[in-house]
Amino acid sequence: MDSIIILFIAGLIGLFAGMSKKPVASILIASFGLIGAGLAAYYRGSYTSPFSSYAAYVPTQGLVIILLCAVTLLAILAGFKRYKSDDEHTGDYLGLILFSLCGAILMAQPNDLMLFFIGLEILSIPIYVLVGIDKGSSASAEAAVKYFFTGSFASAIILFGIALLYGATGSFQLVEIQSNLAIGIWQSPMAMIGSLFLLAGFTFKIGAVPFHFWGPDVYDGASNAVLMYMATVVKIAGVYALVNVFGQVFRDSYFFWIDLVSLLIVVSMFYGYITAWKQTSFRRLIAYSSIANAGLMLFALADIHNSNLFLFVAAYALATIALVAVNSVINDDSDALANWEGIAWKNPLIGIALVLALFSLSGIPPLAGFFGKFSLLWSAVPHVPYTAMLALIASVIGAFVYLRLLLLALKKPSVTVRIKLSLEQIIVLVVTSVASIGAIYFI
Amino acid sequence: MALILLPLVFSLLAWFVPSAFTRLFGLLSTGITLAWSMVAVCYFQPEEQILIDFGLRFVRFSIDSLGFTMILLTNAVFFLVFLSNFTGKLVNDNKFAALALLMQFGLLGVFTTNTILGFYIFWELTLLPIFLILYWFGTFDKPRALLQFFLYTLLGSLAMLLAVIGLMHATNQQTYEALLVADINALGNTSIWLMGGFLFAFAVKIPLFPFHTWQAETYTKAPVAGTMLLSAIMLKMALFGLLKWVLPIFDGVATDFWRWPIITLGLIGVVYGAVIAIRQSDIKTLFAYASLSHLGLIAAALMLNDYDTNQIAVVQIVNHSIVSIGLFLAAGIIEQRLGTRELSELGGIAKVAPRFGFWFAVLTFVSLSVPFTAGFIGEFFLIKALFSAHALTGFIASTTLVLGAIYMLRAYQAPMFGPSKFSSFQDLHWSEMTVFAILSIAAIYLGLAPQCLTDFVAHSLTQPTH
Amino acid sequence: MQAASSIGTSLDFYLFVSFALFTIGAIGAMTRKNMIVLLMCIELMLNAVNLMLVTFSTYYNNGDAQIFVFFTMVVAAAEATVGLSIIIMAYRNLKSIDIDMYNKLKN
Amino acid sequence: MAKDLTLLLIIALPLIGFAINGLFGKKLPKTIVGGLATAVVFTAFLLATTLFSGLHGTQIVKLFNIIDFDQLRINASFQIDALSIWMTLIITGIGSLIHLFSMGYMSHDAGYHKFFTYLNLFIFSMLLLVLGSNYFVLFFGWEGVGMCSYLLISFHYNDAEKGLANSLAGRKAFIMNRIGDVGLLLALFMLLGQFNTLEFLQIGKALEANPALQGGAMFFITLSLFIAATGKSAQIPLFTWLPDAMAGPTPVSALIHAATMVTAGIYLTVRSNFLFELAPATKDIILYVGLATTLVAAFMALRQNDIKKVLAYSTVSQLGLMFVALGFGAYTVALFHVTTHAFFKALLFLGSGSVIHGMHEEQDIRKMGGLAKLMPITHFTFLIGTMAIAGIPFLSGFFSKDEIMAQAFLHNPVAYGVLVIAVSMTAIYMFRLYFLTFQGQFRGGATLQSKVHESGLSMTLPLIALALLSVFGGLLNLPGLFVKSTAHWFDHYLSHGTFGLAAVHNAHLDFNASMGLMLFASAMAIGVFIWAYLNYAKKGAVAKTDDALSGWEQLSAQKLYVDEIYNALFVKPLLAISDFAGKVLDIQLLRNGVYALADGILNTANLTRKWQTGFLSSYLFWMVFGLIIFVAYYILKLSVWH
Repeated sequence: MDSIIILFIAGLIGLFAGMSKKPVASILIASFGLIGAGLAAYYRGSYTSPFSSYAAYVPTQGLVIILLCAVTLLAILAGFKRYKSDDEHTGDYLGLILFSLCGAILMAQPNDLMLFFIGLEILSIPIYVLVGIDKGSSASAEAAVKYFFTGSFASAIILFGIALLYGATGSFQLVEIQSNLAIGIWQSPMAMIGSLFLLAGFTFKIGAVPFHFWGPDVYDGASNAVLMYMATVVKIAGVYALVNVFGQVFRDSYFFWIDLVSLLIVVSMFYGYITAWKQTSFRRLIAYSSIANAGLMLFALADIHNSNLFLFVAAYALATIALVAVNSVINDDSDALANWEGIAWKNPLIGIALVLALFSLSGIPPLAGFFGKFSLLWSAVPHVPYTAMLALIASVIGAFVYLRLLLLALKKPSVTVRIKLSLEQIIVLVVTSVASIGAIYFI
Repeated sequence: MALILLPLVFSLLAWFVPSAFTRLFGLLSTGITLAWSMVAVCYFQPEEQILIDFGLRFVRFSIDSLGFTMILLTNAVFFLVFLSNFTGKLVNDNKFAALALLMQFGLLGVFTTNTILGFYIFWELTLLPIFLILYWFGTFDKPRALLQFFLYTLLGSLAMLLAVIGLMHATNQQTYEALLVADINALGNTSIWLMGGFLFAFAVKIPLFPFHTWQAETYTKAPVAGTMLLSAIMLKMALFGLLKWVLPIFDGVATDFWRWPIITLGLIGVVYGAVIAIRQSDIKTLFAYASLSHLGLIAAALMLNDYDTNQIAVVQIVNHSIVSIGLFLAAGIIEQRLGTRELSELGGIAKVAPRFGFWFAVLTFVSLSVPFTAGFIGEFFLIKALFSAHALTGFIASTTLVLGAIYMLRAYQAPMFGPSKFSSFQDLHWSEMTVFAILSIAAIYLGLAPQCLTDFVAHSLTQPTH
Repeated sequence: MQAASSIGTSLDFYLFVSFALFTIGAIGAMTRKNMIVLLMCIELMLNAVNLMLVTFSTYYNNGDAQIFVFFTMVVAAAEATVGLSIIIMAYRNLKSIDIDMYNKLKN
Repeated sequence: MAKDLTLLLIIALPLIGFAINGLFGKKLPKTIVGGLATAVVFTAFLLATTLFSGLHGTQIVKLFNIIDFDQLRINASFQIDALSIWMTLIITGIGSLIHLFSMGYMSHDAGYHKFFTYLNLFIFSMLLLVLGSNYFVLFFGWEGVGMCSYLLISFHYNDAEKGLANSLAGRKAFIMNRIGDVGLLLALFMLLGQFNTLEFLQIGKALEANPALQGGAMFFITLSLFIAATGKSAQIPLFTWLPDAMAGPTPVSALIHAATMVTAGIYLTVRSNFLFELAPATKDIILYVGLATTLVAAFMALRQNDIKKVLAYSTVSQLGLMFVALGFGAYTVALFHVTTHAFFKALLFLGSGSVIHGMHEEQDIRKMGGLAKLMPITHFTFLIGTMAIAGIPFLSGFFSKDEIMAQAFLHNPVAYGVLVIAVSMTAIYMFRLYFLTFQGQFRGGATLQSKVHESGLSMTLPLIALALLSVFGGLLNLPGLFVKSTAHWFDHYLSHGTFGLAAVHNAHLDFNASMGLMLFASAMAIGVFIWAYLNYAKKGAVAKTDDALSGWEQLSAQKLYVDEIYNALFVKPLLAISDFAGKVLDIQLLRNGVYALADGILNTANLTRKWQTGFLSSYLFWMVFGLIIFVAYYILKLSVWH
């Protein structure tokens, strides 16, 4: 709860600080806000919070909040160059991001569908704006339109699902719903279809097949700075919400929906990776890879009792941010993969960060990506062995995609022009690299 | 302990070494590691077992005599690789040094880890550096072949990952000792599937017959050092895994199920590789197929999982490392001096470079497994084991003697004998000569007294129950 | 969860209506090209859900569903504002509010 | 000196020579190199004689064990008995003579020290072969001599015009030997399977213990042993390498391809006599193969014009003769012929070497003639050798051959008939060779004639020594009818000193029969001699040019086209298969198959990305479609459950 408050206040201040046309000031405020929120989440319970009375409504598990804050921090740092470029909007960027982060935290671990829905909307609406924030470009406009309509359509679906569940159980409290379902009501059509509609909504949020369509276009239209936030925080929040809701509420109907989930996993992974192969635009490639990774995240549902999700999402988020950060270093609007040729040679840090990020995404030990994948599969394999098998085959295709990108970046150019990195970019790349190796700690 | 971490430290240092000193650095670092391990082995009782524990959850180390053998082999191989490329420009690149040393670390991990997951992690860890080495220093015109190599092996290792997870779930154990005593046969068909996962990974790595398609192309286009690393030590990971982990653990239902399929594939590889090698025009490709043939034999014999045969198999493993370093070094020398590997364009080198001619000849005979060389002992007993398993398998395996003679003699005579096609051929550099000498001595020593090695490793090989 | 008799057997009727509205909204969203109409369709879907919620809340006669409805309305309003502004921005760029004009980003 | 020490010294000496020459040969002066090489072998010979004199019974000398498993133990150990010592004597004795000869012969060669290094290595391996007390050590030597023979055949590999041919000949020899080795390998495996040991004595004892072991197993074992023998001893079907092996320097041909290595097959058979005795079927096979070989080779020799080729084919033919004897189970007889053959064939080869040396590397007899006056010693010794092999009475060849004929006469009249033909052919081509080379007019042209000279002492001495041996070699095993006391000394020596041979008793003919055979044989030999004299010396007939040949002559000159047939049957198909497997199967099918699979998977991207149409309405439609799928799934589940 405190984290949310801190973030909200920081967001407000940032919003107004933005008017002073001093980007550095607002980024500092935002950063402090994020760090503060993280600390608050970390020391939660060790001090008496003024808002402790609300804690019952917003039970926030520290780790996820810290992850969300950290990822957001990296995202805004990496995107700072972009914010600076039009300084009358810096404040808006940061403010909106922080606000939507509040929503993310709110929705990540709901215990009440009502709050969950509100969190969802708080998360989404600012992003609609962020996607369309540069008013000049038609791509941005199109992305915003598509995201907005599909998004609100999805929230209508979720809402419908919530309503059905309410109809079946007569409550929005997850605990009550669960206890009601536990006595067999989950077999009533309303509950079942309701759960499925809810699942559909989540699938949309994390962008897995068949509700993935917004992904590529929106990622493509949005700017790198926004993409970094969108591709990571939204997914993390969504998948955590999904795991918590299904883990708590629908664990009795596990055998009812698990097959569907496996289906979604397999289809998403194959579709995502295969389609990524033919992409010529970097952001679209990231989009499709994120579809596949969304499929992988769904493995968290296979074992509802202990879903080792954290490592995987963290690894995924860090690697993605590293990649997009590098892409924003290249910084041209055509966003063609061709620009990646030989980029690793233009700056050793970029090279190292890329190698680590891409190998991590393809799940090669001893990098974070491997341990994430391993811990996911570790709990999943006993329940859905064949899905796991197919997923691994798919991830070979994925490795194909990432390695192609890597080879492109490693190709030795005839003439190398050094790229200068700004401070915050260096920070981001260093942090991501160190983190992807540091995962060894979890062995 | 530092034995294992040493290469890692060196590989990190290597990034900061100025390229003028890189070659010396590489030589020194590998030399130090080798010396250290040699000293260590002197203080090492074959029957003892050193346990090393960092308090990590999934990775622990334990060095037994087999592990020590492989450590020595690894360090020796890396030292020789650096030494043999001393004149090449490759070792002047500190990227290469760093990656190679990192790979050495990974290999040492594979050979010493005590947990099944650790085995997998280090197994994969070696893949990363070799991939970069091949990409940066190889002559892959289009990334396709390289990707094929990488993804083929990746597919294999992912199958292994699945098997590892399955195994850990099925037995609730992860350490070697615990897995040994765990009752795998109770799992029935599951155990067959699990072993299948491992075997697939190994079959790609060794490689066995239908999964070898990456080999020839990769070997041919890789830099000589890379080829040496691949064939001399990296493929041995698979044989080691078979010998140390899979066969003892899955001894019983699963092994009985897979025995004949694998032996069949191995023998197909033996004949197939040899037959193809006969007509190869590129000397490196030829050696690649030869290696396919040799390793098929070892794999097939290992599947018998017979106590004595396993000991001999270790001899043959070492021997194959010796041979492959030597032969690929020879190929590399020819390529470096003359810029071509086509047998048809070569000839009469022995006349202008007598020393090279002599040492190449020695290595050729070692690989022909003539008497007084390790290969003679190895092949004799491996084929004997296959023969006693079934007369036909023994017969098929023994054809490698004839076929081997055909392609090896061609590979030697075509470039070395006949009218000289080249006016000048710079004879061996001292470093290359040292390498050849070391290799030959090792091969002959093992050929005369294999007992010392077999006795040494015998302690860590488990007597099969059946 | 005791069933209140006030609404009784006609529960199915209300539910049917809201299902129908939801479906109509969905179909409209799929078929219509005009963004404004699209927005209205989605609002229609939301309101269908609202109707359903209210129905259930009277069925279980507890109030939190009705509170939820208020929240939904607020959300719907917020979405509408954002949506309309986005539409205007889009119109500035492409001089059209026919969504089929917006297919530059694909494959 | 203790026996075992002596034995080890015998084996070690050549090795030492090899080591020294190999390491420092390049620095040392030639005389020292050659002298050392010769000295070590000769010393070994002397040591061997001491062993020979003090020989009684069988003694095993164990050095160390190569492999020591709980099931299986294999030692590097050696065996002193009549057979092994006798072979040692031949090897070292003739070996030292040939070393001596080489000192002169190779004096102008660049690879002088290398040559002697290889030669010593060969002696070492050969000693291992004959002295080993088990099949494993024997196999060591067996492979070793094969390697040395390869090295020495392709000795002049960088010769300008013949270099490639030489190396190819070496390769052919090595590969064909390897085929035989596979046979030996399999035999060893089967023996291990049967007896779980490779020691000659233990196997023999085991067989004595239960003779029940004979039958199928024995047949296969002995058969594979015989296959090995055909490889080394150049019998049908693996004999074609020996003529090509003449590409090597002449002393090599004398030492390896006449006197010692090629008789390894006979040694192997004699050594395993106790096995062969249990497999009559194999013995018959040996008999017929031997007959065929001796006949075919003799026929091929008739119209060869290369002096060394003639001798090569005659060697093959003589080896065939020995195998005939083995086929009859007359092991001692065969070994007797091995001995005498070693004498006179070494003599002939060295003689031809001397001729070639004198003729400045000219080998074609059509360019020779009338050398008798130019190189008298060579001529005289060569004549003796010719007479010995042709079976002129009271020379060594006469007796040894006669023994074999007698065996044939006893057991198998048909075989006897064939042998008569073969032997007469031998006489014919040998005398043809002799007369064309040494009598008549010199056909090499005046310039060459002026340069022809008699060889130096180091070359003539061995010739003389060998000549003496081939004259008196027959005394070793005189038939019973001359002097009763020393009659069949060699038979007794061997059969009492070698395991298993005592059991094998080979019958002797009665007085009249043997007398008749001898008279017939000698008459035949002399008749041939006279015919050849009249034909070549008096009429001065010369060898026709190749195109003038016709009918059978063509066949003989072209070696019955065996090489061509083998080419068509084995070599070409193998290469074709290799090409097919390499190009089509491996690359087209497997590798490109993998690529095609990968591409197939990845190219589906072209389809899947079409799904992303870019139209919002389609996206919404697919979302609804997804919902419908979900609902359908729900219905499906229900139907599954109920």
